[in-house]
Amino acid sequence: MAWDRNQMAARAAQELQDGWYVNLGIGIPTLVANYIPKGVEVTLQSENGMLGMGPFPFEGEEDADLINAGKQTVTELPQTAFFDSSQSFAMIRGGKIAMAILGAMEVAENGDLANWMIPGKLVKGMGGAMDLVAGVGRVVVVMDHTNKAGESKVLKSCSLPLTGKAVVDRIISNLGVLDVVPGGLKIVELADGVTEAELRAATEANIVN
Amino acid sequence: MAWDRNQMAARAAQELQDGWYVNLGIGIPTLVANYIPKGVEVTLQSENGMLGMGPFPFEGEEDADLINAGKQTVTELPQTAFFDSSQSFAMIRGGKIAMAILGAMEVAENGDLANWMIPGKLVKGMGGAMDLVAGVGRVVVVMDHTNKAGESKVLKSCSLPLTGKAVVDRIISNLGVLDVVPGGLKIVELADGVTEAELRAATEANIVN
Amino acid sequence: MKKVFKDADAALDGTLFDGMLIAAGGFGLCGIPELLIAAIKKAGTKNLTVASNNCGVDGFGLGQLLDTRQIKKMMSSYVGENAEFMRQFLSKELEVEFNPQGTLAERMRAGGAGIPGFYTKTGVGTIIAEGKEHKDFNGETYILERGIVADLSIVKAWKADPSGNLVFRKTARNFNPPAATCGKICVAEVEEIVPLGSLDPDTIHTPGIYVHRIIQGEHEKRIEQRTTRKREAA
Amino acid sequence: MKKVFKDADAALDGTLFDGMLIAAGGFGLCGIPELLIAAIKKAGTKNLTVASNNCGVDGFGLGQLLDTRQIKKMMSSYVGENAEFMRQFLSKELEVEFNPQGTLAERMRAGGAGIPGFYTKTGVGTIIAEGKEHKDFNGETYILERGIVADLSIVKAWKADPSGNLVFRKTARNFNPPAATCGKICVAEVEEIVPLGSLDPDTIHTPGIYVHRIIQGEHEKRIEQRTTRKREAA
Repeated sequence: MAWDRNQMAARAAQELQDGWYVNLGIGIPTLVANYIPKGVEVTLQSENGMLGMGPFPFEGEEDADLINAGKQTVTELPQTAFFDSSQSFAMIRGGKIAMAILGAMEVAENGDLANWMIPGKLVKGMGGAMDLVAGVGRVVVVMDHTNKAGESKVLKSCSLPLTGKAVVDRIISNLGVLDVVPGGLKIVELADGVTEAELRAATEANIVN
Repeated sequence: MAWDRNQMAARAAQELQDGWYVNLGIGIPTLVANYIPKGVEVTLQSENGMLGMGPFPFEGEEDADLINAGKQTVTELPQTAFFDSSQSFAMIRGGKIAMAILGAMEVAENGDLANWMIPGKLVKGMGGAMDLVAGVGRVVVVMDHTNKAGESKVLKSCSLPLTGKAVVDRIISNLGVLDVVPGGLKIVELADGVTEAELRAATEANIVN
Repeated sequence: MKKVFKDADAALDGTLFDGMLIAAGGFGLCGIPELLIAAIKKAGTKNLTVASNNCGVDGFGLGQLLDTRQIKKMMSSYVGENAEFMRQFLSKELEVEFNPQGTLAERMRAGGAGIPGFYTKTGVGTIIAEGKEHKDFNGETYILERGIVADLSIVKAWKADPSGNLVFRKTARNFNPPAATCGKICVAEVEEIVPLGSLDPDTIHTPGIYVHRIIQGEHEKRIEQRTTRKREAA
Repeated sequence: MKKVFKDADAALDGTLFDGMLIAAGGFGLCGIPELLIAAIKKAGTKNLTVASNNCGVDGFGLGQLLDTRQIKKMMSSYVGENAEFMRQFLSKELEVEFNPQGTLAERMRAGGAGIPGFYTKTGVGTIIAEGKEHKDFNGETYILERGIVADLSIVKAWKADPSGNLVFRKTARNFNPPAATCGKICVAEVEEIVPLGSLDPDTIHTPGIYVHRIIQGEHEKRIEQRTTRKREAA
């Protein structure tokens, strides 16, 4: 037993606080928008140049001029504002976004994050990920705890090229929730039906008490 | 005989070319707008955040939200665009303004310009003058050739704190027009009724042939 | 997420402390946050450093905070439309850091954009460059200027919606957008708060993310230099 | 001062040369200068370096200039929605300089704003920082990034007036305004040229000073990821 994609997204949504401006990455982080708690008002930023991102359009109402950072058609909301990409990253770099929720290939116990390239494989680029992890107030990573080979993705140090150094604050994986603290990671929560032993066994990084 | 303020402004207006974006300083440079040649379309920039500055408003039509860099009420034109001050100086610093026409206290033969402070006297600040002389394509100075004591303001080197180093391209004074060239100043034109000897006598800077 | 406050005193509550750095929008008396300045006067906060292009006039705008001796230092490009300013400046009671106007605007924009320093040609070879790092790019010399991050930004806009999106009017925009970005907290005063959804999202000058508190109020909007022309007879 | 040209070929006439640096607006296929890209293909200009967030798709947008091998180097943040791109990239026929997206946008803005270099935290401790100057500000480390000045900017806007003032629509704004500022010459293609005076001067995104030539044309405006939701039954 462990959390599935939707449960991870739902758990990540608990991180959100009322009034926050938030950037959600591609993949599981996108699903977080479906689980924003009642009474919590969150404004989603899309780094191509939009605050107040709404849901996908109804069929037939797609607008080629209205897309998100994943290039998907979206809609606007009553509070929406559009701006150019230099302004968009000015607010990201300037610390105006309270939180980014992102996927990861690897996270290290010191908060290093790798999520953009695998040497020798197809490199498509970092997009806005390096700017986000360098600039936003809090970085939460949502990912599977292990790769398809069963190897830990929560490491003593990343083997892949970094997206950012010491940037991750919290990891939400299928096995539970861990915080980056001095000396390593601290278990905050175990996923449903996961034991601490299981989580520790799947984690290469140092876990502190 | 020499040029008066309006004749200097009219001569400075001859510097303007069709399609140019231009910034006019306070004083005589402001008068240049009255002498723009027919068929020459020039767009005036006001560094507080306006392109396409129009004339003063009719009495009773002043708008507190519509002023120029001299804090005078002005009007807009059909091509007017407003922007913020960081954008305004981005275009100045970025070399998008073809020419600035400015007043001066002193100009040196290497193009140094002093027009913002007299040590020991009231210092009000440089406003946008340093940005303009550093950024615009061409700097034309319009000023009296000598001060009230009859001393030359066109010097070997400036005695006053500089606004910009080696920034002036052309001087239009009551006595004539001089260009900053390698080695000193070159006489381009004499004002009506002014002899070259008179101009030379009023000029401390080296004049080259 | 309640950004709308009932008045300037309420909107500034908890944001003020002695010795703080405040960035203020406005150019001359155009687009200045009149109501917030008056409320800071009332609050009596002392030893302020104020980054603002100008410092108001006697008894209006930031000039009011000179009368009460609340300002320790100005970061400005042009000052002294103001007898009390000049008295304090000449007697060295008031410290002034002169910044070229574009450098000041860019320093605010940079501070808000997470840029701690940038290079500019402005001021090279002048007293402004003294003590600053010089660096050559492509054979030309530039100086390093620093981003400004203020404890508080106070700005004045034309309209806001309740989410803090701001729209400015004509040249009253001036320093307000860069100032809004560089404050850890930004309070905006506006002429009208309009319902959510009534601003065109393509025409918002300052997105709500920058604006933490908003008030609506009456503005005097004093004109500093009333210049006019005569209508030609018909 | 005639800025309006009859078509893309005419608007680019005299601006193109082999080995030049072109800055292009657009994000994905949204807000890309379709017509100008097609005209550059037709012109056959070679050895181009193109600064653009992405590189189109096979046969559309900048992807067209890959088919003809006109591009030598891309400066981008995200590429490879495009089989031909990947083929050329992997075979080292095409050079790619990866830039973090915000760094790329800011480099364009800086180049247009007379700022040859600025410091950013983005990329510190990653391969992006290798070989770049590092500098500490207030105890944190930043890297120096350079402004981009392009030989030519190509952008796509929604509306223009004949003086070159541009208005963009929704997220099609993206990289277009910073790209417009960083070109020595900027050519804009728009959906509609409106009469002078019909744009509200408070709502202009790119003032005409940045824009040297304009064309009006039909745009395909292809959608890259058509995502929708179903209407709930009433």
